[in-house]
Amino acid sequence: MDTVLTLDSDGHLAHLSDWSEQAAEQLAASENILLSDAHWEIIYVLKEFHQRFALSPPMRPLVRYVAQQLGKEKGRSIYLMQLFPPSPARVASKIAGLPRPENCL
Amino acid sequence: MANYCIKSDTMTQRGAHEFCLQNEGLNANSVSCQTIFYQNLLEYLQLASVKLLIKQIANPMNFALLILGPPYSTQASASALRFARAALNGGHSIYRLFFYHDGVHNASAMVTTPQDESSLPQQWSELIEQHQLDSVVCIAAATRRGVLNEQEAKRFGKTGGNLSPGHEVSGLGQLVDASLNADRVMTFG
Amino acid sequence: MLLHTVNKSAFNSGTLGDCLRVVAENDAVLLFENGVYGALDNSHGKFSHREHIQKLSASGTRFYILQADCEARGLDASALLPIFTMINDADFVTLAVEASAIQSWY
Amino acid sequence: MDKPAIEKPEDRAILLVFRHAPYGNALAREGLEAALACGAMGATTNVLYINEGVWQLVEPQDSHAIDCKNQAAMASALPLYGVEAIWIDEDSLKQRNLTSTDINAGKIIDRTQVQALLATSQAILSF
Repeated sequence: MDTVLTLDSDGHLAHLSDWSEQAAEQLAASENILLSDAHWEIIYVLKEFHQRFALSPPMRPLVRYVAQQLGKEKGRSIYLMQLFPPSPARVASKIAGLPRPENCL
Repeated sequence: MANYCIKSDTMTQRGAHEFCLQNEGLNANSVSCQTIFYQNLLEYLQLASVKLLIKQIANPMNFALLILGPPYSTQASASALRFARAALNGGHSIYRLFFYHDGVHNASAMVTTPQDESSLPQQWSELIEQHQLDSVVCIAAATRRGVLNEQEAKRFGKTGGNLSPGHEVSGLGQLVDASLNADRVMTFG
Repeated sequence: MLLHTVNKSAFNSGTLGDCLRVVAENDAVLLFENGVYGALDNSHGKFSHREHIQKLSASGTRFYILQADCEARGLDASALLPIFTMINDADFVTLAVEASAIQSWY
Repeated sequence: MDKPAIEKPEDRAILLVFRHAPYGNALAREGLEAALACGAMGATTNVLYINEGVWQLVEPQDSHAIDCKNQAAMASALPLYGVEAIWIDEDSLKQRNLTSTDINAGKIIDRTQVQALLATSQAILSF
């Protein structure tokens, strides 16, 4: 059974500490995404990015970082687009329980 | 006799010409508050049979101003305002005002001053209105400091927006764009 | 040519010194706001940048000071290093136009 | 967030000059965010750490207790955002008795190189 998550008006977690793998599945469902191993791999890379740089990455740095961590095949925007449509940086950070990338770009 | 400045489309035409019109039978409201394309302007003036005084500026520049200082706490905002006025009076254009860091407080409509002192946020709004300037307040910096437009206020569940007229809230991309496309970038911190 | 602007007083900030250290021969330096105190002729010791300014001036750097900020603070032109040219807001704009870029030291 | 790179004039570079220490005020943090935005949008970007700004690069930093984001950690993301040209003023390091082993990134340049960097930049954003 789904736990009730507190979300902000954009559907991101209001409290990042609420994140769990179960929460991620719920957040993914709200984006019509069923999480596969390929998704989880990216989600954990994103969490690591946030842990390491204290930032929620927009597309370009995300692609670069995925390429560094998981190899060039996966570090491509088309690959991320297939997993987290329509806007991988926004959708994936939501599911990974990162702050909403600031509207700065 | 009032002078009205009309700019060509500064967004697409670099080094835009500035025109000074002498106010002869010209409806001030119809020209002072909108940007008119160079071509359309000439056609319009022909139709209106207005005597046109064109002042060609030797070296017209498009300035971008990055304003980091809050109103009153430091002089930075007042200095930037004086610079902007002097640039416009000298026939130059302002590509964009970008309010960032504590500068976002210059866009707060809540700022209130005694009758014998001028309100910097109000003066900025008036300058923006008068010259139809592009003014951007960084959304991230402003949100952190409690300067929000109606839409953002609603989104974050706050009681109401407090953004002064004339400003737009947008991202740092607008600063990057201004840095790449304005002729000169000035920081006022 | 770069335009450097300095708006902090030399008496409580290293900003003017930081600026002068990297100013190049054909650059221009404008003191405004509290920066105008850095142009005083009679300052002494660690607060005085007179020698540095004179040396730079001799090699071609131009020095300006904003009139409105001097007047507001009661600084008379006679109290300032003669190297400084007093300018108004319109001249400030002209300097920015002439410069390839503007570095603001604050 | 996923906007394509903007159009830009050829050979136009943005220089961000970081002159303030981290944490004491938001200039360091917000300057860095501006640099990250420049990089993320594909602008040719240079970053110069000079004067008090060099403290931003000192490692290790642990800003947990003062409830701030780790400035050095954020700065280390610059290359991922496409900002590779990171310069540090040598004199500023010396004045503070810092050496290359105290800082986490960038290339140390002397006064003449700082002057050249300023002279060749068309847009300077000072933080």
